Amino acid sequence: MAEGSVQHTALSLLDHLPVLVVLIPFLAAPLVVLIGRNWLAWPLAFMAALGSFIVSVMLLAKVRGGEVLSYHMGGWAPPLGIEYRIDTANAFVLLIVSAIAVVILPYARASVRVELPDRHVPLFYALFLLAFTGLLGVAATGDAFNLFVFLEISSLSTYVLIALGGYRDKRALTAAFNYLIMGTIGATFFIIGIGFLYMATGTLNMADLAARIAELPDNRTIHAGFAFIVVGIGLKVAIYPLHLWLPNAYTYAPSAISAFIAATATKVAVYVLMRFLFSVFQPDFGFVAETLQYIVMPFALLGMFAASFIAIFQNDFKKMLAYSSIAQIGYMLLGISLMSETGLTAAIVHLFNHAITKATLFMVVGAYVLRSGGSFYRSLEGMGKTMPWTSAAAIVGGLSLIGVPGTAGFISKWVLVQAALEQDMWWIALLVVASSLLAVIYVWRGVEVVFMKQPADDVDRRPAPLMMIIPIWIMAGACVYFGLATDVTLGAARDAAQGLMAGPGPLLLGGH
Amino acid sequence: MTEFTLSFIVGHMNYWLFTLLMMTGLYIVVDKGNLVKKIVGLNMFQTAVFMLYISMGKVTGGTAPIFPTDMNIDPEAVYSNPLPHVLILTAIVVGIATTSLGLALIVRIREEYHTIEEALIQKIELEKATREIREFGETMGGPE
Amino acid sequence: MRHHLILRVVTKLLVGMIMLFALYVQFHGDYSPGGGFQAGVIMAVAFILYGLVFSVGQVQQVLPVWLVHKLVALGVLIYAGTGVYSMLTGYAFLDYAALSPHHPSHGQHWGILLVEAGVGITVTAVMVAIHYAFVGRAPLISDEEW
Amino acid sequence: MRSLFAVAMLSGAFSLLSALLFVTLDAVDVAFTEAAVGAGISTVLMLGTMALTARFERHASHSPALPLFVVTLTGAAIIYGTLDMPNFGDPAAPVHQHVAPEYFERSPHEIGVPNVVTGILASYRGYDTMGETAVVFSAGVGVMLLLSGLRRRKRKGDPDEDTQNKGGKA
Repeated sequence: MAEGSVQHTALSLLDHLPVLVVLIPFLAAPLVVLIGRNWLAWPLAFMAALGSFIVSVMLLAKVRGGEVLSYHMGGWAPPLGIEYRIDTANAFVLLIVSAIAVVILPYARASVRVELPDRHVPLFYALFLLAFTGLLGVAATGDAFNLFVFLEISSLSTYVLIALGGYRDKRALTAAFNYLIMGTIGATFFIIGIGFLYMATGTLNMADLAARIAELPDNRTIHAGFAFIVVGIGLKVAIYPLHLWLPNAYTYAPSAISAFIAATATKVAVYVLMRFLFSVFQPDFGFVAETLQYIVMPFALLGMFAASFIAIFQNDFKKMLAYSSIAQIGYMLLGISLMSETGLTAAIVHLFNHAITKATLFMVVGAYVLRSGGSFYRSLEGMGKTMPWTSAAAIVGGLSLIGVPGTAGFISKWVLVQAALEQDMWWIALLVVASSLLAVIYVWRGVEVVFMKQPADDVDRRPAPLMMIIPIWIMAGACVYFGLATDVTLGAARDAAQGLMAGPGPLLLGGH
Repeated sequence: MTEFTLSFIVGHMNYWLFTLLMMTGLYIVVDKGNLVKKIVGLNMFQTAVFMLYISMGKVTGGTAPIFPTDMNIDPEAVYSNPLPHVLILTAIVVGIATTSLGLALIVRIREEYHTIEEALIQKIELEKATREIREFGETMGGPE
Repeated sequence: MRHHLILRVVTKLLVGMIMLFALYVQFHGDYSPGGGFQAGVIMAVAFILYGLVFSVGQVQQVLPVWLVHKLVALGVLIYAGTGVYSMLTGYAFLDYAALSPHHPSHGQHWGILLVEAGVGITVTAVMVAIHYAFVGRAPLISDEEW
Repeated sequence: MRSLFAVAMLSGAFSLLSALLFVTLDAVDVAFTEAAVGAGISTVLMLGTMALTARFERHASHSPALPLFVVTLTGAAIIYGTLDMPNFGDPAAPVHQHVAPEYFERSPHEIGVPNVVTGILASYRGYDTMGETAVVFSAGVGVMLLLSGLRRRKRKGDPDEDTQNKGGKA
């Protein structure tokens, strides 16, 4: 430890946890490129993801008691410098993202080997790590502009990762291009919004912003800034009418990438939306409440039904899952728009539950694609017989998607219904149940194809490789486990919701 | 409510002009079918946003935020706000990164589709989708 | 462009000047406008110009593709590595005071120099890599479209 | 404007003009970057893309109603937001009252670098700049991934053909 004449207390490793969670994969990405060896790329990426995961578990354990960690980049106290601010809400999101990455990487190893040429392997993992880093950085940061920078790290790498699906189907390229255009418009809207807030307040730190916005309730610049931030992030979230980039991007991306972004990217965007709605702006502001009530809620409901309907009529398993994702985002937004602690708890717990559910299902489809060459229902006929283990996981994931008791999906819907009933909005509770019935239909279609049909004669009858089945079953197991043992997820989600509802904390100048 | 005095209008004209420029860029992105033009529009949209940022940092009578080299700072000197400059430097870099990626994607799209017109690409994709539905569709009632 | 004698001579003269200017922008960024990013772009322009007028093959003798790939990563690592160093010495991430604990503002100087160097290396390498990637593609364009 | 060549040139000119505007707004660093990037690199890239794709725009025949609606709505929202903005150049604006003055006060003795922009960019907000480097890095890696390997070889049936179809025909 360096002892200087200038007073300075040395930080211990524990103090560095908030930045370490992002830094580990951040460092691993250039290392993978620098080393450039195919066989080393995967172990490095996996170790980095595992490191982040361990750190995020420690972080969550640390902040569960309601403590808020503040880490000052470069030693500069906010609002001058950039701050990482960890409370239960983002510790939980960090945990979701890193856990998904840890499980998906072994799966990716098996699927990338088949889907991509060998010479691309190191760069692929570098980009995967960058996308992962970006998502973690977005979740951890307490600075509005820094959020934009990390959002762009993850977006840019995600565009390329999706375009790599072009080796299987050229439509991945146009899907990536459309996502690039829409994502960049969204990001630009977001900086317009940040610019407006900055103009009205003179600061970029979220906690500082919140304190200053509270003093300016009727400022039209802030109102417009709010609108731009919501629309900009809404494009990333894929709120129903802004979802156009999503179906093709999920469908044509490489299998591991579909699973990863479906489980994490939109979830992190939902978190950002929550952070801005509740921590930067406060719901007791008239304009925030009105936006939630008259804009977000109707579109959430519309999305739940419209996207589910479209999902029913798909012929492609992956596209069906993509549309179902849009519908599920509707549930999260619905929870947010109820503006109550229970509603927010439902949204956060659904973040987690839907992430593991969709990760399971997309990994299952990826395993199917590996053997059948396509994700059309026709080419998946009879997979239940040739790939029994994988298909059993599909059943678990499907049940969780519907929200059958005993699975993770049930918990979030149950809390959501409770939240609606709390406010005597029984019609919303009914709509949630009704849209779950639509989920029954589209999941049943998939199950019917996989189990009720005979496999074609020329089909590859080998089961999926073990490297795929294990991650799939870890996720499927999680769907069941977290459907029965709810204290961890529900507890963390409730703490996170309480933290968010309590509004922004004071500016922490004394932290590290 | 705001009073539209002359000083208000003159003082806000810059924002409105940049808004006009921004919307021109956005219109090109949304309306034009040529992929290269979309990227150009995106650039224009972003550059106009940068102008908006930079213009909010300007102080009347101020100069560029660079101290004299000997660091003898004149306490009377007025400097423009450096923070928007810093943000926009970052944003420009992000912008060029996006542009280069978009152009690389266009090159790949052109190689696969032999066109960079959105309308033609959509036509090709529609044909492909129709072919697929003919081949893979109707799983439900199809022959076993 | 084998026959453009003037172009070739002028390029040979210019490339050195451009590189020199890039270095000036890189290391004078503390005092005047400029810094790692601008310097990186200018440095890359020197290589790109040489490649356009002569041939990519000739540039790649100086700056082979594999080296560019390594440099792309190296710059990021220099930047992040500076931060990691300050963490290891007990300071916050990217706290340049760690580079000179007894005189923090000297540390700041060193730190800024280091990270700007990292930015410069990555930007140069990325721009050159993008140029290589574009040039390495065989045009599929049909004649009637030109 | 059907000729994409002209479009690329004009967009370069646009960048150059905006760089001039940035100079008049005291943002010399930004002007430098915009000139190098907008008028330099991105024009070169655009020309490079055209060499590999097409030089002319084909046809455009669809109703501009929806784009116009979107654009008007967005523009209206921005104009609405500007109504409460301070006048251009107003020294009493919030942006000049909070945070920014502190940089001027503290940076001479904390950083000691004459260019305040560099000081903030590399130190106070150095983490953003690290992120920015990562963005450039990911764009570089992305372009390498997308455009690596000669396409020409593939035409004559090279080993890549296999990987191309490995995933099946979906």
